[in-house]
Amino acid sequence: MQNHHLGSSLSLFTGTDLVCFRGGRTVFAGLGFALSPGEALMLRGPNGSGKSSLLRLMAGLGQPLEGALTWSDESIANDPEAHNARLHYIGHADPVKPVLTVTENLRFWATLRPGFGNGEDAIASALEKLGIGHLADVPGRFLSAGQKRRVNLARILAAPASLWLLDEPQTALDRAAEKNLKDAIADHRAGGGMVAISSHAENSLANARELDINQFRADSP
Amino acid sequence: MQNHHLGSSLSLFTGTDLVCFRGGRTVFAGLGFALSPGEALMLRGPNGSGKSSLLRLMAGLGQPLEGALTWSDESIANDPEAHNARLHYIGHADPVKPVLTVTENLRFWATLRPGFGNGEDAIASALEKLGIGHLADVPGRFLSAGQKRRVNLARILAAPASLWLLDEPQTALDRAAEKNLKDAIADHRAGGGMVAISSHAENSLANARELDINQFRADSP
Amino acid sequence: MNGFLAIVRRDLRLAFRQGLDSLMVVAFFVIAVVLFPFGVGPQPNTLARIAPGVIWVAALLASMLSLERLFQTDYEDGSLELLALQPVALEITVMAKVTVHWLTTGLPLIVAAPLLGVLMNLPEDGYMPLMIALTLGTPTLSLIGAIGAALILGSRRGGILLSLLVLPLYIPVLIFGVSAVDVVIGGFSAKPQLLILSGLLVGALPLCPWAGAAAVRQGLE
Amino acid sequence: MNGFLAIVRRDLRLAFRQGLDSLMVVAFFVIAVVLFPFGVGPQPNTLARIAPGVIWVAALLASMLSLERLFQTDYEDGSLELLALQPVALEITVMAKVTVHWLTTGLPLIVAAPLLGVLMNLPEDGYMPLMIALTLGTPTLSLIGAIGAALILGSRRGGILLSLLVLPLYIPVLIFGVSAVDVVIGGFSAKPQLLILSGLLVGALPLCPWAGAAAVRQGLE
Amino acid sequence: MFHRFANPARFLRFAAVIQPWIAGLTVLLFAVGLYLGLLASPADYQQGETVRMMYVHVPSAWMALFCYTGMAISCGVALIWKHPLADLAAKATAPVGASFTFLALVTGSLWGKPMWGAWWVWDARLTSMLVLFFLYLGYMALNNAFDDPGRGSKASSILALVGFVNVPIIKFSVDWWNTLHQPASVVKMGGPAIHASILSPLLVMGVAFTTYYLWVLLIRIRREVTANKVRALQMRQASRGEQ
Ligand code: HEM
Ligand SMILES: Nc1ncnc2c1ncn2[C@@H]1O[C@H](COP(=O)(O)OP(=O)(O)OP(=O)(O)O)[C@@H](O)[C@H]1O
Ligand SMILES: Nc1ncnc2c1ncn2[C@@H]1O[C@H](COP(=O)(O)OP(=O)(O)OP(=O)(O)O)[C@@H](O)[C@H]1O
Ligand SMILES: [Mg+2]
Ligand SMILES: [Mg+2]
Repeated sequence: MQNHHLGSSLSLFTGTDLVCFRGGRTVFAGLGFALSPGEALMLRGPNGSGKSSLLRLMAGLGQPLEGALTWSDESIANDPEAHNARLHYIGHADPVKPVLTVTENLRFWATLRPGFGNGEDAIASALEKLGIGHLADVPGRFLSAGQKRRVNLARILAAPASLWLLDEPQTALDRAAEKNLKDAIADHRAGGGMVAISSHAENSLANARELDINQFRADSP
Repeated sequence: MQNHHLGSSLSLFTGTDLVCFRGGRTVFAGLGFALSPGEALMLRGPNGSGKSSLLRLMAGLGQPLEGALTWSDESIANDPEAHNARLHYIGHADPVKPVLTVTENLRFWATLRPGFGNGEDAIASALEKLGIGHLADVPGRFLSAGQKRRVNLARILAAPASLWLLDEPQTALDRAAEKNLKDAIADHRAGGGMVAISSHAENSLANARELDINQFRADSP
Repeated sequence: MNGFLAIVRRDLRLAFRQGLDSLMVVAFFVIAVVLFPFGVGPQPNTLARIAPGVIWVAALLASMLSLERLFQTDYEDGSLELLALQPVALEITVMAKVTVHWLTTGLPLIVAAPLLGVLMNLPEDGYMPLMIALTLGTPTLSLIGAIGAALILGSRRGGILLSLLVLPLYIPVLIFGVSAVDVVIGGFSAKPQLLILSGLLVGALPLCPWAGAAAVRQGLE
Repeated sequence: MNGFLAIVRRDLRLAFRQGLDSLMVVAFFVIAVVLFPFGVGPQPNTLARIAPGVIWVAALLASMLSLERLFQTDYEDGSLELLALQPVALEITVMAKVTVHWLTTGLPLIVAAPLLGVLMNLPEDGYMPLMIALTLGTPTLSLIGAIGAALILGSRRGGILLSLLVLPLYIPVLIFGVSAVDVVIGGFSAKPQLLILSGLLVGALPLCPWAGAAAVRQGLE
Repeated sequence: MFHRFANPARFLRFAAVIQPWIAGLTVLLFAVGLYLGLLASPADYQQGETVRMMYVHVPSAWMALFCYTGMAISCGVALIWKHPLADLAAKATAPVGASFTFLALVTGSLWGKPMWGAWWVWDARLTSMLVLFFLYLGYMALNNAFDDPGRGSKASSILALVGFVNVPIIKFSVDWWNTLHQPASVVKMGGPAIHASILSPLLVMGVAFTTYYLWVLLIRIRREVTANKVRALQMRQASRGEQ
């Protein structure tokens, strides 16, 4: 049970002995992970096991009841804004404003990131990479579920960040888009980026570490 | 293009020459389908092609711009309540009230159906079939995304209806629950039921007819 | 009738489980009335002069504010879509929801009104006609409000849009409701005013569920 | 500062694209004030007597009603979560939203107030202090309201709960706002009242974004 | 020391022991206080028998303020140190405090009719007391407004802290604005300024109200702890059988 999966001390982003308390119950306890540049972590577990909850802790949305999350050996809670600057998060919802065009939506999020400047090209190429270049000037309200998801994914391609936290990112995607996503993740890792991803899909990413959250259930019989 | 897929005139539920207009554009045109007892129709197509829109038309939520939907050769718009009595619809959302227990949630929906009477057994066995018998007395607010989806699926097992319209029903389900769903569909078809289902998954149902909506794009280049 | 009772029972159960719903409406009613002495100054005779008007305006606002959620929560979690797909006429569903709204807000307002009369120095003769007028007027408010609540479904703005739709339609009830109290305080009979209030109610009773159902239907398309 | 401006620019653009937002607030303001002559009767001197109070109460209600959506839409579509995960302090984000709220509702209310003064027979001396008091008071309303709007995120009830939280805290602004007008009409100087209103604003300016950010943070957990 | 009773189980044991004692004490104090107040003390030469309203009004007004202060402190502790009992204490205090506030308002206005000739006047003390009542209601409504009870207690804690600005306003309203209401004569700088024959029943009633509050608090916390256990059971049920 107290299987910490501690990586080498070279790991950049680590969690130790995490306890997650949510909705009045302990979801998991004693959970640990470690991520180094270029690595991917796949979160596995049945419905309600706490995949989404773990990703939110990693993002700093909420604090663990116990345990520590560190980046280069410093707690991420010490400087939340610095942590924010180095991560991208994809949750269950797709924040696409219906009255803004796809480009306007992306531009807003990109201008909040450090070192974005005037990267119109970055936006256009992110859209191309996800196969929605033709939607650039379409207002968000005309998009279907899968198209919105693609816009949300384009957001994280438009401005760089070293840690990607993806919660079931392939939801609503068709097969072409799923392929695009896989390619983008591979590119990101090749450039030294890190990914933590939750998924129910059978197939995995290449060379990904797997973390079965069910092992850390607090109330397992 | 004007490929109507018209089934035999014995088909119970048919659509002919359907045109769907949504969000200011024609999503598909000239679409037709036919379903006979025991049959399944898989809707295929990339994101934004109109799978959800077609299922909503089949349910009677909205009218097609042109074309006819008929049940035993009578238009479904003639008697919407009769149409409602013979269908079950699963959309993107899971209507589970947080303050009611799972059984209370299901019982409410079941009492609105004709011929339900006092089918407490039907509810219990529906829960069992989806592997959530242990949740019967748990309030909805304690459920995770996947558990809510299972409750929603149990709803359509608790009171019979001959036509199931399922919009990406496997969303958020883990593999065990996906298996339960497949079994339930097979049972339903064996009893003479019909299913129309949209899905991005690669594998299909046994002996299902496939309908590629992308063929009917109105603005295809 | 069966469907009507099932929906009424469910909605009442929801209201009681969520607790305090009616209490909150009454609290708003009291706060809104109490704001006036702050605004107008505490001279007892000014207060007495405007008491019936202020109490009625506060009742209007309280009823309106609570209307916003009449269909909203069911709309958001997909229940409303599903209710429209049951073999129960949508008019009946709307009527059931209006009934529950009146039971959980109109009735408590009537009970709380005498207390506010004390706070506002209402002359003694005024209590009786105030109560009768509220009893006849508040159901009309719930009925009219249901149309507004259905019209705003899916719009990006809630309360404020609703108020624009509904308040102008409330004005007749306000005028005759206040005048019923004023004439009795002035020493006359309020019979004509109360007859008109009854007339408004009888007129709204068949019209509003019908219009409300039409509005819900277009909101779901 | 960069982040602040980017958010202000986006929210203003959203407000203008969605159109009519400010117009609706003004319309509510007018309707709420107009209800009173119906309720109280049109005698000019009664109206003049209660004019400042009624105008202020209507301004409070208009500001409160529009507050409900301050964070709500961003919360629902996941934007708020994402805003909290940007390298911009959440206090700044809250301050930006409050600024836009004031620009789109407080400012139009101030512009519309003289018109309502005419409708309500406000004595001529009252216009000047009314405008100044509104200018000092409405930003405080937006600031205080932001806390309430953040606290109700994810709750089962919207407007009515918000009103219960926020209206009691609005009372000081109301008291001194009205009294500023009344004393000038009575022939005295409104300096003390206006000083207190400024004091409230200066106190709220640092406190409210901070408390609002804390409330948003716990709402996202 | 601080964490000695943090463990709900230990707290329950402790509460079970002292609850009967507190109950007995409360009954005793009320008996003495009411005897002194209603029978043994003189009527006021100005106000006559109506002065006896004071023995209910003043302690309940004190308790209204005391409960809110206690609630705000608990909320602060709950937010900063995430102390589970602090949350329960705040939640259990709110309805009690609201009832005391309501009692103070009702007895005050019953007293006001003979004294000021009106049930209700809009002066600073009465008004800010009414605002306090609304704050209690707001706290309870917010606490209840969420599907997830943890969310409710956090949100309402923030509200309770923001609303605390009202407490000093109530306390000092009589000094800052000239109002109809009596200025402080018991709890003030330089000692009490009223006669002992009135003061002693008043103080006994004050203590009686306080022990009554503690009694109710214990009952409510115990019930809340039990409810949490039930909830945890349901929760465990929700996550069972998913291996
Ligand atoms: C609804 C109306 C009233 C309200 C809301 C109210 C409120 C309060 C409050 C909050 C206190 C506690 C103040 C503190 O702890 O410093 C208090 C104390 C007191 N009230 Fe009232 N009051 C009301 C009516 C009256 C009336 C009509 C009288 C009698 C003329 C009265 C006499 C007193 C006295 C003698 C005290 C004790 C003051 C002291 O020694 O500290 N009150 N009241
Ligand atoms: N919004 C919420 N409020 C309170 N508790 C929640 C909430 N969401 C989830 N929980 C609790 O946390 C547990 C873990 O939920 P989480 O969403 O992290 O699971 P998951 O592994 O992502 O499941 P799924 O595969 O269904 O998405 C749930 O079992 C539930 O008890
Ligand atoms: N709520 C809506 N309002 C207006 N137009 C819409 C709405 N939803 C979808 N559309 C339009 O209808 C088209 C078809 O959307 P639909 O949701 O039916 O696609 P889908 O095949 O279900 O896609 P997905 O695989 O992404 O779920 C979209 O391309 C869009 O233009
Ligand atoms: Mg999840
Ligand atoms: Mg779809």
